[in-house]
Amino acid sequence: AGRLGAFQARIDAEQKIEPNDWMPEAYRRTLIRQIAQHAHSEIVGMLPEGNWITRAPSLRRKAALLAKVQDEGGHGLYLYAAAETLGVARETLVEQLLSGGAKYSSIFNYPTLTWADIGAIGWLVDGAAIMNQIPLCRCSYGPYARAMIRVCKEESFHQRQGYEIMTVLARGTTAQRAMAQDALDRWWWPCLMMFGPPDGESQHSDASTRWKIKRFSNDELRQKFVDATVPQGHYLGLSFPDPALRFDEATSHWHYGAIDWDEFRAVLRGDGPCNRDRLAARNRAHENGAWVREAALAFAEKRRRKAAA
Amino acid sequence: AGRLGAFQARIDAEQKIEPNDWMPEAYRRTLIRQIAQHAHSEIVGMLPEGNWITRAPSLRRKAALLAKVQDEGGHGLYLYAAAETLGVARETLVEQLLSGGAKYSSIFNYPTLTWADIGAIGWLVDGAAIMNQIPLCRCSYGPYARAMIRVCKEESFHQRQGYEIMTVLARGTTAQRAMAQDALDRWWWPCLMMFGPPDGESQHSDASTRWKIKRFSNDELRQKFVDATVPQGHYLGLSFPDPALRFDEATSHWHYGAIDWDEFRAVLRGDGPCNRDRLAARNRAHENGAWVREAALAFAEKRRRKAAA
Amino acid sequence: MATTSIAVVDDRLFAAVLARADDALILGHRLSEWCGHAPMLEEDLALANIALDLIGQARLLYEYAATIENAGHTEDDYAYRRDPHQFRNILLVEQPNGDFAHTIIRQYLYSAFAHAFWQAMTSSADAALAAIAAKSVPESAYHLRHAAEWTIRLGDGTEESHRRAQDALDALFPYTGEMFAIPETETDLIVGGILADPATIRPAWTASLDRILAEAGLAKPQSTWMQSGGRRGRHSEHLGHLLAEMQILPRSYPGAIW
Amino acid sequence: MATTSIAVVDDRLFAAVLARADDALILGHRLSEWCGHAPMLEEDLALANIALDLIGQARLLYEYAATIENAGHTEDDYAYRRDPHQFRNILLVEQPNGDFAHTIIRQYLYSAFAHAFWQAMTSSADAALAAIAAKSVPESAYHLRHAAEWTIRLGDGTEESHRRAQDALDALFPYTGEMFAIPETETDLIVGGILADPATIRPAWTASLDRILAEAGLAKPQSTWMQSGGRRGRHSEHLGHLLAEMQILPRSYPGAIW
Repeated sequence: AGRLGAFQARIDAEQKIEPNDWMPEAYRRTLIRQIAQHAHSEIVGMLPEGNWITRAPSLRRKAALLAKVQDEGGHGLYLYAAAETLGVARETLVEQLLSGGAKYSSIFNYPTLTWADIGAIGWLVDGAAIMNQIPLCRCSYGPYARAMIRVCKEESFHQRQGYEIMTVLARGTTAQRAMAQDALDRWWWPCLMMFGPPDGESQHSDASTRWKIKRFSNDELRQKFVDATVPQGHYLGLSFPDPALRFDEATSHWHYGAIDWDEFRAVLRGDGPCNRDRLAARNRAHENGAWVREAALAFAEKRRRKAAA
Repeated sequence: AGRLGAFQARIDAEQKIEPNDWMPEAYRRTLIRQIAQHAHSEIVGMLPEGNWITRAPSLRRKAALLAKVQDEGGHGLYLYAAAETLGVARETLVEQLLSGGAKYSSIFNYPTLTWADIGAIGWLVDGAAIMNQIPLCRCSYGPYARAMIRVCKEESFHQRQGYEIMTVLARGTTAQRAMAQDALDRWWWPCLMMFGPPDGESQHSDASTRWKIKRFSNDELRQKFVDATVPQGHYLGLSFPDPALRFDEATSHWHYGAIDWDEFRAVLRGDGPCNRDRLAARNRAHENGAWVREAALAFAEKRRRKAAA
Repeated sequence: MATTSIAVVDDRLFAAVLARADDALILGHRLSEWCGHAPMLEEDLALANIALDLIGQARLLYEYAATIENAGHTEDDYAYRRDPHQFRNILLVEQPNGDFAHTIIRQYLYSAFAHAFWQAMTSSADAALAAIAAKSVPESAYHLRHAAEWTIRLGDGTEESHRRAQDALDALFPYTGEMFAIPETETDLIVGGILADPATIRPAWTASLDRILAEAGLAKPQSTWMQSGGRRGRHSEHLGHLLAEMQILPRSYPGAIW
Repeated sequence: MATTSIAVVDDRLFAAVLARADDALILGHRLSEWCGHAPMLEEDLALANIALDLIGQARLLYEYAATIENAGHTEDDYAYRRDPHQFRNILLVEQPNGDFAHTIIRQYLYSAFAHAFWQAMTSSADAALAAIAAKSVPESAYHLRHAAEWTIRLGDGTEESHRRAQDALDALFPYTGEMFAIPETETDLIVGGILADPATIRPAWTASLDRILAEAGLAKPQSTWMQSGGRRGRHSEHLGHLLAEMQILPRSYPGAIW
């Protein structure tokens, strides 16, 4: 109890916990699960956007999209590294992803159907991610907090880039405008779901809050996102697929309609439009690459022996 | 010598040799090689044209091309059947093709680069094939002759279809006209090579002629093809990539320039633009299909046993 | 010119006919991708044959759609000059070929429906559709027989073929719901006897599945969750790639005649 | 509008610059196809990085080509509005990714040339090309190091990786001749000191190959037969498919800004 008290006292004093510090097992487990889920999301998130790299409509957009997807891979890489400081091997985490045992953000189980989806993902999905992630820059666990500072910086660049794509489309031809509206129509509700279940139903929140892993509730973050995003959409002349959406003068918040939590739960349990495709793509890449990883290991071993001899 | 004499007498009397008839081993071997080569050509020939099925520019053309490639597969099938009447298993012949041990027409080692190539293949390649094949309808070996009657009928339909594609292109937009001319430029010389080496250098011809497998020399057939084709090209307003091409009033033949036999030999020994791709595609289809063929065999065996029990 | 795409009218019969044409075209296109690459020559021919039938059905349906629309559009305008979200085919038919088992199971699931559908459609109150149905029935009967035989052969063949067939069935079964769903825009057509009611087709489909899967030794997926969206133009990521290849020439040379 | 393709001027420097831009774009595009599908996350990043460098080089070269041509064309016109036969890239860079060994060997064969080429080009008499070269040298040095290290690793890794690397080398080696061939239209540019003479680059290329293949335990193909045609616009069947996918949006929406 002394160790636990000292641990909580450091957290309350906003001091960072570092890898070699003592920490409760539940804290470690919570962090591993959360960081891994976040890393997996970055990796799986490469697929829907990667789907448009070969069809990007200009060289500038092609380069920017490629760089963005590369950034996401980079985020995955240093998030796995942050998780490893908690004593779990990257291979273990990857295995959990490939076997379907680990979660990743459900948003990536929706398909990218037009070029406007690349804009919408940057604007909305990255926008929502940033809302979730900015508080994590002050997370009590040092390596995670530091990783999130870098991630957030890059994500906010991606978010602006996505909004810029939407701006060009919204001011483009009739077909482009329709493309932008259709993308907003399809991505809006799934993005609201990204913040997780309503506060009453959310698990893990109490301990996460006490440990300063989580600093805002799901509903608080969701409202912040709606308030920030709705004016941006209106500025582009786009409409949101929510007839209940209205500005509430009393609270100064945008009031939004009821979220379809059945859809959320369906996608979460594997019944989204792309769950199977995404996992299949990751597994295929892993299987097709097995001989390469084996070759790299065998080569390193040969060289090690040669150096030792 | 009695059997041989009787055999030759039947051939001289234009009687057909049938599968159960006695025949010299060399006759059998020559026929197997020639029929197999012909069958392989039909099979490999599905690839360059198949390359455009998914990109055919109208539904009518898509259906016609699909039907044409299907016809070629069909020709392959009954030519393999004709070869089997000579006591060689289709599997053996296919193995020879896949291992690179058997020949097929070198023309299919050239790539199809534009839609006009589909027209050019029909007009020129099928046109040349027909020149070669019409005499084979009177070949001394019955099953081969009968197969060729059917093949020729379909090929001449394909040839007209190809010429019609070229006609539409030649009368189309500037870009389409250029496409047609480019296709003729690329296919013309390889098509002249389809008739094989000049008469002086041709192997097998003497015996084949005596056995009435071959009725015209390579150069005779080549000249026939040139004479038939050049006016067709001129009618479309296309030019032939041969500065020496001119009509010889004295002989009433079109005189053509020197053929680059080095290119012919290079493609023949495997160094054409697509030799590796074609064989790789056939091998990939064969390997990917192995489990299907095994399943079909295993199933047939199970049912046979069940029926027997 | 800001786009080479066409816009089409909003008419219920037109939309219903176009949707069936899209089903046939997209599935036919997928099958045509096999040409020259099938596991055996006989299947190169069979798959090409089925592809040809389907493309033929699509052409008849597009032709009839053009008559209804009366806007001067041709079959090629519909096939080559619509964007992915304008296609109304069910998601099942656009799924990639995968291995031969995926192709066969996709074909079986579709043909078991299509055959019963076209049979019912021969008594459509719309004479043009009834005529197309009459032509399609023997074709779909052959498609169904071919796919069902292969389903049994693969299911009851080797361990590997059984595993592949079951994987394909599990992966594709969630796409079968769309065949039986009734878009709001089609209820009147069903009431009017123009379109067959999917509810009357389901018994034949289910009976075929129960019989064929039992003979194949394959387990019918128990999942009740179904994918949908195709009839509303919300497709999988696969359709865009298919159309990019299919449409590249007419998109590059607008107005050219081929 | 009968075509969405552009026509370009016939100018020797323009053609030479365009050809190098096409090399970089097409190879960059091929590498970008790996994104999200590489054998390990580090290679997802590395291949994307190299692809980005190459697309960046292509953009600089297209920009310069546009200046030379002075016809109001942009980098996107060159990339998205030319037909396959208008591309002038060598055949090597359009070959499909195949397995990881094919991608690595293709990259190694190209980068060993490109690095020496850009080094030589830093002293081009054409200031704009010299500047592009100066930017490209450190990039191509990295591409070469990455590909060479993997070539060694695969060649001297497992039996399987050795076999795959040797297969890739045998398949791709006949495409290396085009890097050293001099189109008639380029002789003046070489004499004028604007383009590097491939003959002066070959020793560095050969030396790199001899060293890296020896360390990898791979056998240098003895065949002297070489594929060619890319610089004349006669490509393999692969380029058309690549461009169909790459160009579909600008082809479908001529004139739209993205």
